[in-house]
Amino acid sequence: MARGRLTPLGWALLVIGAAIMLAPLVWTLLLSLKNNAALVGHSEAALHGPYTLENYAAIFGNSLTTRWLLNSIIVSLGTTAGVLVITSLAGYGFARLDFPFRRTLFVIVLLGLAVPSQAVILPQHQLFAWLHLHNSYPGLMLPGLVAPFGVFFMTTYMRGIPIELDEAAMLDGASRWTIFWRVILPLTIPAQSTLAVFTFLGSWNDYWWPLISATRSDMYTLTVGLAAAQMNYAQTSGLGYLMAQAVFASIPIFIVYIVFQKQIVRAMAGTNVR
Amino acid sequence: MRPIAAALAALLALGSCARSDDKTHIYLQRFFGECGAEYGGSIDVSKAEGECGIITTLVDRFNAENPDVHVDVNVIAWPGYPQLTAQMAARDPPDLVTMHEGVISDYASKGLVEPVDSYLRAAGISPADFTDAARQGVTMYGHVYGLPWDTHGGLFHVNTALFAKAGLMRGGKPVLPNTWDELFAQARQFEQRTGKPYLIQSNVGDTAYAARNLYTYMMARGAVIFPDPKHIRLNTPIGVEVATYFRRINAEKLGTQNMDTPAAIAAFVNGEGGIYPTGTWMIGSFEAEAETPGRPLYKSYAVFPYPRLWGEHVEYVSGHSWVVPARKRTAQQRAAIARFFKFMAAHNYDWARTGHIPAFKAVLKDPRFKALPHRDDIAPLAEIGRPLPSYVLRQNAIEGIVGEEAVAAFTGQKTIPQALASAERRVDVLLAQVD
Amino acid sequence: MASLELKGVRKAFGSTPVLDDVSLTLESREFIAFLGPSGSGKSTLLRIIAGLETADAGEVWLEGRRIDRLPPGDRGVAMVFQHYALYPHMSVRENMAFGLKNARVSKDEIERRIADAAAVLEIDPLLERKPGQLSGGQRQRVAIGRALVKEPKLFLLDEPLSNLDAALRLRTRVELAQLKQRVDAAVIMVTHDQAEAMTLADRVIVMNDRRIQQVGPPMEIYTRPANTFVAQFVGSPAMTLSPASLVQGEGEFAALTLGDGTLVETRVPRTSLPAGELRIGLRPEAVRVARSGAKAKVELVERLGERTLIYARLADGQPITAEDSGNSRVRIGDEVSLKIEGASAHVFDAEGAGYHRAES
Amino acid sequence: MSGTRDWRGLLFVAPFVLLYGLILVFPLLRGLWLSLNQVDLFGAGHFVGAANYARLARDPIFAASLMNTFEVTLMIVPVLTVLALALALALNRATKGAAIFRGIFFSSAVLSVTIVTLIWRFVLAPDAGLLGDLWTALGWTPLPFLSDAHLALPALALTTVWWSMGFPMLLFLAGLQQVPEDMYEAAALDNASRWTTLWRITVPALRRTIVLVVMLQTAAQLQMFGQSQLLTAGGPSGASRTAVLFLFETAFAQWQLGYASAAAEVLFLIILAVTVTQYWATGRATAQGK
Repeated sequence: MARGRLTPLGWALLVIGAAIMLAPLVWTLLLSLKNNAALVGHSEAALHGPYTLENYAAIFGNSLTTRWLLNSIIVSLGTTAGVLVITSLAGYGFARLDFPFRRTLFVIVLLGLAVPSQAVILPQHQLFAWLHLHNSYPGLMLPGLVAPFGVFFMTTYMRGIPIELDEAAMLDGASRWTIFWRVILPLTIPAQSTLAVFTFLGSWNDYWWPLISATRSDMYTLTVGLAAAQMNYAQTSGLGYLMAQAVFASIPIFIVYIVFQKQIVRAMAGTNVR
Repeated sequence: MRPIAAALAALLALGSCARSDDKTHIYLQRFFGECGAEYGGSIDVSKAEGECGIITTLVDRFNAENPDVHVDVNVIAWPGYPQLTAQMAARDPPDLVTMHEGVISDYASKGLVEPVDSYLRAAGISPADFTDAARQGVTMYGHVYGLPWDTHGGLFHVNTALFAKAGLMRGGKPVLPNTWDELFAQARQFEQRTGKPYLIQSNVGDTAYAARNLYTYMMARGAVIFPDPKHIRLNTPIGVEVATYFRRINAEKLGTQNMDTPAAIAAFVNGEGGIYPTGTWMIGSFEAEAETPGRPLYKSYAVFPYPRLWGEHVEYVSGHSWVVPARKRTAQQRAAIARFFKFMAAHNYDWARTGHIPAFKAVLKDPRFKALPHRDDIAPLAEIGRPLPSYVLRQNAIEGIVGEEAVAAFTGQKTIPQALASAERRVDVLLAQVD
Repeated sequence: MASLELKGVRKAFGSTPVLDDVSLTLESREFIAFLGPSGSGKSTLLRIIAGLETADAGEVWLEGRRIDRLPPGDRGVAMVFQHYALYPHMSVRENMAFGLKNARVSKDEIERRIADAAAVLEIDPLLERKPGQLSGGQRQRVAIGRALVKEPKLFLLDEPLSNLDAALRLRTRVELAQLKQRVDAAVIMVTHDQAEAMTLADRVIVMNDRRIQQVGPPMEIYTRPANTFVAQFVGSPAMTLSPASLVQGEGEFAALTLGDGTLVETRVPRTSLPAGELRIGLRPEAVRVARSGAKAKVELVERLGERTLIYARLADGQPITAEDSGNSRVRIGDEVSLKIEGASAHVFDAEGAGYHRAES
Repeated sequence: MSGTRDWRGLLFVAPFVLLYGLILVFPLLRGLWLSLNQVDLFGAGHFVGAANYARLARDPIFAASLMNTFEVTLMIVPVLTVLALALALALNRATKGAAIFRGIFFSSAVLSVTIVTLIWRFVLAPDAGLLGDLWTALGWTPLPFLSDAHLALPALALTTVWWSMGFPMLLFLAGLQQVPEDMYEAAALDNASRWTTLWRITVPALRRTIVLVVMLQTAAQLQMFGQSQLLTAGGPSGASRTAVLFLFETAFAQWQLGYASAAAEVLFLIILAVTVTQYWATGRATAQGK
């Protein structure tokens, strides 16, 4: 693994780099623990003196931040679950079954990889308007459910599973569905976790689509809610409160990260698809 | 896999539970900021300060006084038109929206907002009750398209303590320039005596600031900014002259450079500059500072309309109003909206405490309004205020473009003719799209 | 009643034919070996019987029931895959129970069958383990167990020993032999290892070039190869084939002279031989190093312990393989004389058809 | 699988294909159609053919936003790739310390764009920012990152590099696991210096991952939106307006849906072209490298 000792210069650079990574996070935390008035014009006050949790109390008091957090969780979990279900089914179809137009369909799916969301987001907005899907959880989830990368990734992974297992299962009298459900799917858990990590973070950090689809504040996801709060900041100089909202919004995802760090790293390793 | 599918089903069910109570819900969308933390629970309007505080308590009070109706508030980032447009495109607009009078025609011309005559009649309000400026702002195509809420425009908020130090006080009133030369002379004198910038400017992220300055001092010389509904004229000798003066202000460092609105507010409140030219909406908050002992502005705050520096004494003003987007509504919702109009009309005085000029004549004559600090100093705004011609559409988008190019001209990021010509071209192209 | 019947089975992948009009009948409880080089179509035939491939033409019957239309699960067939194909995420018990669950067999019946199979294959302690935790041999036995519990009418083994190391291979051969006794079903084993086929099978079906070359008990395949392919494929090292000409004469048996003039008096009836060119087939044990005989120059010496194989060239350049005792002193380059035992010679005609000594 | 050509296979891919058709293919075609119309968000409009594209070609604001997008991408991608590779090399060891450092450098990747811009707004703001306070404490005048035309794009780049460090680092770490151990032992036997080992063994072995990182990051940064809208609102005076922000403003602030759709198509082609050329260029390089 390691190629010789890291030089002292190497260690110094690492520590400085780590400081640069952590400084903004610590600064935000300190600001969030200060009383708003004290910060007006004197943000350096955050480096010392009385700290208070009043901003956090205010969040739980009557702000919508908790609602935005719930929305984000529902949308991200829903999208992730949906993507796992849909891409596993499609992956099994493309990897294992032969049906008319299979090759052409798969090529069309691959083309989907090259389409950036900007190319479709405006017409999508119009489509969802006709379908009255805006400001709804399905409306926020559906665009994320279309995951060509997910299908490509699942198909490639499933093709790696030895075909004899399917054949053995057929000989064991298993139907196509049982083979998928009891044999192939359990063997794709590593790929599922990789895809789950990508999809969850992608959905959690999505900003463009919720911005134009969730236009009612009780339907905002965290990203849109904090954007509104950030822009509203110009009219209410509650710097401490604003920072508290940022910290409050990042705690859950940090917890998820710390708990699932091993899986995320292993998931990343999984992406090195040949 | 099975647990994930079950979780998905549960989440969907949980999320989509509609609010089922017997109240009539009307959906109000507004800017003015989100301050639930400070004013969340209270309905005592008199104790609230500033636009955000007053509007939040007003709506909460309306909900308290009308148990059978509930106003759901959606606070959006100023000015909120991209969101409103997205909602209207999605055929799911709110029931009530705060809108600048200049922008109403955009939506009215496409039938996206309803005439409010029926609501006004139900609320017992007649257009005659509005001030001239307010009525002119909301009347178009033969109908009234909104309940006017205020008239607002730029003001010179003055730190009289620093002005005294700079020897620019006479008879208890700050000396304001009447010509551009006086402005530069007084500014230099101010900075020599106090060592602080004469002007605090929010020229970052606040396109309204630069647009307001350009419009006001072009109108003062009688310049016709919009010769017809499809064209704007800025790159004219008058336009160039105005921009040159503001360029000089920045070049000679007579004004702060890199401040956005919160930074400018903080600077003025901490007494780090002579004059902060911002809007009527800040009078309430600055007055509160001026009445708190120990604060730099304590007993040293005055406010006046933009001074006349040349030509006629006029100023670009706008006005906020409540409009009703077009959609199918139940009779109870219509009645609730009418009741909301009645309630807000009755509380226009409270809103005037922010510093805005009230939209109702009655409030202008109300002794309580007159007794409010500085109101006599800013009263002229009601006469000298001029909105842009009502035939001009997309005023908000235009203000964004004009402001962006004006700041570039004022700060020297672009040459003045280049910036003004670019503004003209971009606005003309935008207006050409309006069919 | 016949166990398995194949009628005119034909198969091609795209334009390349793989099986050419294969027909075959197996007796019940018979152990058959499909023997042939890779690419001979033996695995494809097995997969067609199992239903993992569909034949282009022909029929497959099992105990009087036509099965080539049925899905693999309903054919009453069990298969042990070359790489075992155990479900890695299931324990050994679950692996064995999976097929029975799909066939809706009752719970306790499943338990009983697993217990029996585990006892037979001595894999009781392994039942709760995952395949990943087992050795090659153990996995092999679990794979067999999975087939056993289904009590199939036909057992298919796809190169069962090819994955094992030499020592394990011998021990597993013994187990497969015992399996033959214990299972009340026909068994088909596909292999390219002729020793495996010879020791285990009741009958061997030698396949090559998309066609069955010969069907018969192991000894017949060895002693009376139907053609040159079977002759050289079975037996190691391969039989020497060298051109020879028939000596005119009236004797009952044919006598042939090799290229270098050596006379070989065979036991093959003269009358059975056709005209035209002939080749004589000699297994190494039929050619011994002796004091006199055909002269040959030694090119390679292979000492195998109990015997030594001598690879040499006759005077006319024809290669010949001879045998010598274990402690033979022959070295590369020596000139040896080879005594040919005509009685065990075989004769092949131009098309490769084999003629052998009369039935003893 | 055996040639069971039957329709049941379609059942498995049907959910995905239906969604894909409705939510990706239809809008893609619809977007193309919209770009040929002068239409506002509320549906009224008429066909204008290539007028939108012609106008785009002459629109200096669109050109400026494209230049900004390329500039910021060029600032980010190389720096990010080198830093992430260096970090992966330094932290590719099993010690506890390395694990902690890996955690730190990945931590920002879990945050969403709004939180990152919120945090960095109060790091970069000259008056209320961390850097501002630091500079004033050291007696220098704070740099107006968010309001100076020359500093706005670097501010976006700095924020994005800080934010996007995590994933490329992990991709390189994953790539390093695939480098066969014996190559290093061989290099050690030839007493290759640390530097030559890096250039002759590690980097060539990671070529495929480098291509992956560069391509993914380029495509991502070409579509930058959140940072530009929230940190600098495309300011000052459009100096940091990215192409996607131009798209948003044109559609939702100026209601020009047709014109915005045309811009979207142009952006789509640019991203496609850049990604394909990158893949082709490095593909050929890897081929020669064999």
